[in-house]
Amino acid sequence: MSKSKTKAKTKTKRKSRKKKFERVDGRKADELRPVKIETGVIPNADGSAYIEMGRNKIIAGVYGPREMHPKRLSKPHRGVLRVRYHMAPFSVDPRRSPAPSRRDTEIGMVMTDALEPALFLERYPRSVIDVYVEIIQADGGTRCASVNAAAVALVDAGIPMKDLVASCAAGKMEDHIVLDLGDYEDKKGQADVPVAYMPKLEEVTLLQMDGILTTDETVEAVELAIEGCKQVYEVQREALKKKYGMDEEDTAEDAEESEESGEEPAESEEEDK
Amino acid sequence: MSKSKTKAKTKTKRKSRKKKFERVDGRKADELRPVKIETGVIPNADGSAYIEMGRNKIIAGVYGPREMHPKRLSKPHRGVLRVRYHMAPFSVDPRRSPAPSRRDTEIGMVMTDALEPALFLERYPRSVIDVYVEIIQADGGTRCASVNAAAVALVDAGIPMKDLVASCAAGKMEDHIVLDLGDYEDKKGQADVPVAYMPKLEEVTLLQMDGILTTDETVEAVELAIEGCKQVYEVQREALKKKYGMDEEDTAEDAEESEESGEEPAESEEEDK
Amino acid sequence: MSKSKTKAKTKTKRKSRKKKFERVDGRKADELRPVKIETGVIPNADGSAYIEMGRNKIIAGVYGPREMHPKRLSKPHRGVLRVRYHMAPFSVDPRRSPAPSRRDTEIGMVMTDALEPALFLERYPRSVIDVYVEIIQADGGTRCASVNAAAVALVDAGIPMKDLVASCAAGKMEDHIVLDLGDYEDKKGQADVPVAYMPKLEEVTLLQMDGILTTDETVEAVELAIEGCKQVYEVQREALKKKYGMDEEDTAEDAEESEESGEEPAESEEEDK
Amino acid sequence: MSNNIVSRLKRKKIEEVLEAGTRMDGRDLNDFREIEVRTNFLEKSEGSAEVRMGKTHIVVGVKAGLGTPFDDTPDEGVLMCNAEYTPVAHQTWEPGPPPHGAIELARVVDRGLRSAEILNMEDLGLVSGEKVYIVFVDLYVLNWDGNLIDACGLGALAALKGAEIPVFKVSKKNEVSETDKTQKLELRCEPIPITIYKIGKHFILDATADEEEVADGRLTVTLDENNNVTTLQKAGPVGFTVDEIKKCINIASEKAAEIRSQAVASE
Amino acid sequence: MSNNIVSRLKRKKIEEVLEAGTRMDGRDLNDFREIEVRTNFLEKSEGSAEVRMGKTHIVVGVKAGLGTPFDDTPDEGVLMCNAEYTPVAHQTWEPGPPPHGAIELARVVDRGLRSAEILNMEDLGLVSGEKVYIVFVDLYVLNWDGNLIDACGLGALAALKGAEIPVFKVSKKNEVSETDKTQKLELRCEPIPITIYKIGKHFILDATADEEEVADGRLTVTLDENNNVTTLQKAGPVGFTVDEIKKCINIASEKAAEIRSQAVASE
Amino acid sequence: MSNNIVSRLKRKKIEEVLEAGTRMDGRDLNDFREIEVRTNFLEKSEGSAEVRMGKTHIVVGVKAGLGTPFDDTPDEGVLMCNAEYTPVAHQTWEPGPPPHGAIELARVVDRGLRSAEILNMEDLGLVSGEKVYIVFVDLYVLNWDGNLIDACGLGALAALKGAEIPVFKVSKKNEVSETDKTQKLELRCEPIPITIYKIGKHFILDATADEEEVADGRLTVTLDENNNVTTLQKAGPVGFTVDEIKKCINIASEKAAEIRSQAVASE
Repeated sequence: MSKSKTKAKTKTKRKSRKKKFERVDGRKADELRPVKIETGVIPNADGSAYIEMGRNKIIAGVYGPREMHPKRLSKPHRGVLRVRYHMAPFSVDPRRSPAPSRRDTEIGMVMTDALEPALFLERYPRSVIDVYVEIIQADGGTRCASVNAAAVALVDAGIPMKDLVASCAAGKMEDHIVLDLGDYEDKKGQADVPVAYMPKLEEVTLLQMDGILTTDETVEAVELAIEGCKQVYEVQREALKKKYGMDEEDTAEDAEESEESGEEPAESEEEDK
Repeated sequence: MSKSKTKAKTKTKRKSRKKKFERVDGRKADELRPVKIETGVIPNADGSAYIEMGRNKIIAGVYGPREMHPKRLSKPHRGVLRVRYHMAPFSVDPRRSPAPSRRDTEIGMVMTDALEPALFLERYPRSVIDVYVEIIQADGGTRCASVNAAAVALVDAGIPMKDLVASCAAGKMEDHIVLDLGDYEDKKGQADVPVAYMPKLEEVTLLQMDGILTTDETVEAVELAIEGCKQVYEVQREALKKKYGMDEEDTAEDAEESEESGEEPAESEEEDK
Repeated sequence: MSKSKTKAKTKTKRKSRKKKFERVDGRKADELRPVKIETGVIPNADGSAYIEMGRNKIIAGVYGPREMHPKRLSKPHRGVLRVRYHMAPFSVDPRRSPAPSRRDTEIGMVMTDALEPALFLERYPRSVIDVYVEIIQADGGTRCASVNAAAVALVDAGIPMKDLVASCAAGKMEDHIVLDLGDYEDKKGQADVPVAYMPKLEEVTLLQMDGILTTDETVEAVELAIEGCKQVYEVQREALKKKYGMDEEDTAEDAEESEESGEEPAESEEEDK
Repeated sequence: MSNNIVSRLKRKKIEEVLEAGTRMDGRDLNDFREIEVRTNFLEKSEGSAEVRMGKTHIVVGVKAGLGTPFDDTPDEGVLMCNAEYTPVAHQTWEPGPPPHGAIELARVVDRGLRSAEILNMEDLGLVSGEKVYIVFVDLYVLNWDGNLIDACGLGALAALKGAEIPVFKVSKKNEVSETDKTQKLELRCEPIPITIYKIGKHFILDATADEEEVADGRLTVTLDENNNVTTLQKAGPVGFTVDEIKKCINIASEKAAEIRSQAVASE
Repeated sequence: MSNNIVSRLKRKKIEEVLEAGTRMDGRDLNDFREIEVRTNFLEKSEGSAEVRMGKTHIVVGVKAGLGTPFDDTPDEGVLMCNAEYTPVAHQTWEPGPPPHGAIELARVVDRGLRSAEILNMEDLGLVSGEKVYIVFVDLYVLNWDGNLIDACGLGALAALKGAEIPVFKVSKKNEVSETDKTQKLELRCEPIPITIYKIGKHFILDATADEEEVADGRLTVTLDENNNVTTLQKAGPVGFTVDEIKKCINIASEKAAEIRSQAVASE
Repeated sequence: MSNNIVSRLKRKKIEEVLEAGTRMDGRDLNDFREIEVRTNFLEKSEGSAEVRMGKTHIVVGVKAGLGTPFDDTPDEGVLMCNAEYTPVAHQTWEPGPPPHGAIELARVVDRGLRSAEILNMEDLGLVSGEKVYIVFVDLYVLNWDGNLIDACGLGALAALKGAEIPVFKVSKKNEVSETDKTQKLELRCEPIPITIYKIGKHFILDATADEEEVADGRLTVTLDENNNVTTLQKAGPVGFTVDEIKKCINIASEKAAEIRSQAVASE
C-alpha cells in the first residue's frame, strides 16, 4: 500500500504551483462564468425559464398552483412545493440512465428548501406548485443554475414571491477560494460550496459543502458565493424586465405583511396528516 | 472498417440465387403456413382460443366486459379494450425474462387498435374488455397469429362484433414479395408487413412495416397480406362453426345499425378524464 | 462428466466418520444453541423482542392492531396479520442487497401462518397487526429464531394469545437426527426441518423441510424439533416473566372460550372482497 | 381461507359432503382428478410438459443455457424455478409482479427439485468460477382450478425427464463453444409433491379452487421414488397435530408412488 | 380519440374547418407548421439536434460509447433509441416510468432508423463478441403540441448526421483504447417519417395536440431519399381502406422529400 | 415542519421552554442525550457499531468485498453508504423503497466520509480497471427519535474505525485471491457530523423526534479532528443569515471535538 506516497507528492506539486495561480478559462477568482437567462421558453408551462451558466444548459418549467395528485400528499392549510431535478441522458459524459439517481432526489430536496422560503405557500391550501428542471447539458454547478432558472420560472408563472432566489457556488482550488467552479475546475477543486440567497431578505436558503476547508475558509466561501448570488440576481432581474417591461420589485410583495395576512385563523384548523 | 465489403458481396450472392427461388419449407410465394384454431381452451375465461400458425403456439383469453380497476382508467360513455401481449420465457431461444419489454408494450398497443374497430365499445360504459395473449412458442408473425386468436376468443366470449379481424403478414425475401414469413425466413427477409383486416368491412386495422420496400412493393405486400387474411378468415370461421354449429355471420351484427343505436344521447354527457 | 465420482467418495468418507460423531460446537444431538430473549427493545413499537439464538441476532417489533393501509386489503370481519421478514445487508456474508428476495417473501408467509393460529384475529375487524422482523446477524435457523422473537413481541404488545408459539428446527447431519443446526453445520447437513409449535394446544403451526429423509426420519425430526420448541418456550416465558413479573399463562386466554365470544353473529355478515 | 357469507355457505356445503365421505364432484377424499401429461410438445425449449389435472392446466418449459456460477459453488451448474400466474388463468389474476402465491409455488417446486438433488450440479459445471449450465424451469399457469403445487411439481419432473440440453465443448484454454450435439439431462431421482388439504377434520387431495378457498390449510409432502421425503411445506392459518402430520405423510407416500407410475412412467 | 363533450365540440369545429379545406390555424391540410432545426448545439453529446415544429419542441442527443454486442450479432454495433416525455412538456405529463406513448415513439423512430440500415452496424463492431460501439439516440420532448414522431424522427436524423464519435484503437491483443480522434458517423440513408392523421374522411399532416386529440387514427410512413418505405405504423381505433393506404403513402412520399431537402440539407 | 393544531401546540410548548433556556427533557440547548456506542459486536460484518442517542437507536454494518472500479477512477476502491428506515423503527415508516429522508441521510453521511477522504481510495485498488475493494457502509435505523444524521455519522466512523477487512493477494497475472489474513482499515481522519436545529430564533442540538417535527430547519456541519469542515447540509424551508451560519459552525466545531473524544476515543 505504497501508492499514498504518490498522492502526497502530487499535493506538494500542487502547492508549488500556487504562485502562478490562474483559472483555466482566464477568469478572476471572484468572476462568474457567463450567465444568460430567458423566460417563457415552454409554451405549455405556466411559467418557464432557460439558463446558460457556463456550459450548463437548463430548462425549468412551473405548473401550478394546481390540484394535487395523489390527494393524500396535499395539506389542508397550505400548498406544497415539489421540485424535480432531472438530467437528460446526454447531458453528461458518459451517457447516464434516465432513471432518477439518489443524487437527483437529494438535489430536488435541497432545491425545494431553497425556493420555498420565497413563496407564500399558505395561500394555496390543498394545492401543489410543481417545478420541473431538466438539465440539457451539465457543467459544474447544475444545482445553482437550476435554482436560478426555477426562481425566474416561478415569477414567470405569476406566483407572488417574497424575494427572488439567486444561487451560485464558491469553492477552493489550488488553495484559493474562488467563485463559481466550472467542471474542468471541479476535478481539481478542493471544496465546493453551493449557496442560494434571497438578496433582499439577506438569507441563505441553500447551503451545502463537500471538500476540506477550515472554518474560516468556509465562511469566506459562503460570503464570496453570496457576492456571486448578487451578480446572478441582476441577470435574473434583467431577464424579467425584458419580458415584463418592469422591475421584478413590482411583482414581489412585502414579505412580512403577506405572511400575516396569509395566516389562518386558529378556529379553522384541522389535522393534516 | 473494411467489413462492409463482405456484406456487399453477400448481397450479390443473394441476388444470383434469385432465379432458383424457393422457400425453406417448400411453400409457394402466396401460401400460408398451416393454421389451426381451437376455441374454448381456457375454462375460466369468458372466451378463449388457441392458434397454431406455423410453429407459433398461442393462447388468447378474454375477460369481460367487466368493471374496470383502477376506476380512473374507465370511461363514462364507452368501454375500454385492453390487450396484453406476453411471451412465455421458454417461447423463444434463448430464454427471455418474463418482464414485459418495450416491444411487448408496442404490440399490445397495435393489437388493441387492430381489434377495437370491430367492437361496439360504446355499449359498455365504465367497463373493460381484457384480452390476454400468451405466446407459448414463437415463430415469425406472433402478432398476426395473436390477433387471429384474440378475434376468435372475443366471439367465443359472446361479444358482438361488426366483423371478424383476420391477420397475416407479407414480406420480401430474396427480392420476392411473399406471404407469411416464418422465423427461418425472417432472418434473411428484407421486409415484413404485418396486416390485420376486417374482411366484410374491407378495412385494414393493423399495419406495420420494417425493412426496405419501394412504394409499389409496399402496396403489393399489403395486398398480398390481405389475401392471406382472407384465407385465415376461413379458418377462423371454421373454428367457430365447429364450436357453435353455425356461421359467425349470425353472431356478427350489422355495423352501421348498431353504431347508431349505441350512440349516447347528447344530454347525458359528462366529461371523461 | 467424471466429477460425480469425487462426490461419491466424499459420501463414503462421511459415513466412515459416523462412529465418531460429534458436533462442531460440542453440543449433544438434542441440545439447543444458547438462546437469549429480551423484551421491549424498540421504544416506538407497541411490542418488541430481541433474540440471540446461536449467532442469530434478530429484532421483532409489533405495531397494531391498527387501521390498515391500503384499506382494500383489510377484512370486514377480522383482522389481518402481516409478517415481514427482512435481512440487514450486513447480516450475511457476502453482503446482500436490501431489496426483498423471493426467499424473504416465502418466510414472511410461513411465519404469518405460524403465528396466526395463536391470535384472536376475529376481534379486530378491518385492522392489521404488523410484525416486522429484522435479521441483524444470520446464523442457521433464522426463521425459527424470528418466530420466537415475534411471538414474545406480540405478548409484549399486549395482544391476547391462545398460546405462545415456540420454534426450533431439527435436521440430519452425518446420518444423525439432531436439534437446531447452526450454519457451520448447515453446510454439511443432509436435511433441515424447521418447526413452530404451540405447546399448550399441541399443534405444529410451521413445518417445512428440505433435504432427504425417510418417512420415519421425518417424523423423528419433527418430534425432536418439538422437544426443542418446548425448551425454547421456557426461555420465552422467562423473558416475559422478567419483564411483567408474572407468568405468561396469566395473559394467555383460554382459546376455546374466546373463540366463541369472538364469533360474529351471522346477520351482520357482509362480503369481504 | 375467507370469511364472507358466500364463502361460508360454500364451506358448509363442502363439509357436509365430506362428512358423507365424498366430494362435490363425486370423488373420494384421496382421489385425484384425471391427469393428462404431454411432454416435449415445444420445439424451442430443451424440455417441456403440459399437465391437465381436471380444469387446472399448466405448462412447464425447461431452457438450458450458459451462465456464471454462484460465488460459493464455482463448479456447480444452476437450477432455477420461476412461476407465472398468467392473467388468462383466472378472473382475479392480474398482470404485474408475481403475487405471493406464485412466489411460494416456485419456491416449493424449486426446493422439491433441489433438495432431492435431482440433477448432479457438478456435472453441469464447465469452467470453474466462470461458465456453467443454467437450467431454467418455468412454470406457466394457464387455467387455475386448484392444486397448483402438485400439477407444477409433476410437470417440472416430466419436462426435466424429457429434456435434451445442448452439449458445450470446453477447449484447453477454457473457451466454451456450442456443438451440434444434445444430451439427455440425467435425473438422479423422481420427486413428486402431494398436497393434503385440511378442511375441518377432513383431509383431501387434489383440491379444486372452491375447496382450496374454504380449506383451513395444507401440507405438501414431496417424495422420491425411494419413498424419501425431500420437501415439506405447511401453509394456512391452522395447526397440525403430530398425528395429523404422520397421517399426511402416509397419504402422500402412497399417492406419490401411484402418480409417479401413472404419469411419468419411463418409456 | 376521446368522447367527452368538450372534445366532441372541438372535433365538430375542426371537422367543419377541414370540410372547407383548411385548418384551425389556417394551414392547408398537407402543410407543416414552420420547422426549425438546430444541430450540434451541445458539447457533451457526440451529436445533437433541436427541432421546433410550431410549438412542439424536442431535443435529440446522440451518445456513443463502448459496450458489449448482442449474442446473435457479435460483430455488430448497437443502436438504441429512447424517448422521454419530460413532465415540463405538458400539464398532464408526470414524472415516472415512460408512458405507452413514449414507448411507441421510441420504437417507431428506432425501427425507422434500423430498418433503413442507417448505420453500417458491422463498421461499429470492434472486438467480436466483446466490444462494440453503442450509439444511443435519446429523444427528449420539452413541449408537446402534436406530431412527435415526425419531429423526433427528423431530429434523430439531423443529430446522427452531425455526430462525430470517438475513434477507438484495437490492439493486436484485442485491447480497446480511446484515441484523441473523432470521426463522422457515416449514414447510409436519410429516412424521414411522415405521419398522416385521419379525421373523419380527411387526412392532414403535422397535427397539433388538439387535432391529435380528436383524430380517429394515424399512419406513419418513413421513407428514405430513394423514396423507399422503411417503416409503417398505423395507430388508432379505426380501419384504413387499401385506397386510403395508397393515398397516405403518396402524400408521405412527396412530403418526406420536401422536408429532407429543407431541414437536413447537407452542408 | 407541519401545520396542524397538535403540531402547533407542540411547537408553542417547545418554544416556551426554549425561551427559558432549556428543553422539554431538561437538557440545555447544546446538550446531547446520553450516547452509547458499541463496536464490533457483529461477527459477519467486517466492522460494526451500534449507537444509542437517547431513544434513537441505529446499527451500522461495514462489509468489504471485491468489485469493479468506476470508469473514471480505475485505480481506486469504492466506498458506498446506504441507509435503511426499517419499518420497526417508527409507526409511520413502511416497508418499500427508501423514502426521501433515508436517501438524504445516506447521502449526507456518505459525502461526510468521502469529502473528508477518510479512506485512501488508491490503497483500495487491486487490479487497475478490473478489481478493487468495495466498502459498504449500511446505516440501519432501529428506533427513530430524531437526529439520525449525527447518530449515523458517528456510527459509521466507529464501525469503519474498528473494521478489519480481508487481505487479497494479486498474482503477477493479475489474478485476485483471498487470503486468511485481515487488516485494519486505515482511516485518514475522523469526521463527526453535528446538526443544529433552528426553532424560531433558537438553535438546539440533538433534537428529539418531537423537536424535529416542529423545527424550521437544520444545518449539519461535519468536522474532522483538525477542525476542518468537510460537509455542510442545510435543510428545511427557512433561510439562515450569515451570522447564523457562523454561529452554527462554531457550535458544531466545539461539539464535534467533544463527541469525538467521548465516543470514538482510540484504544
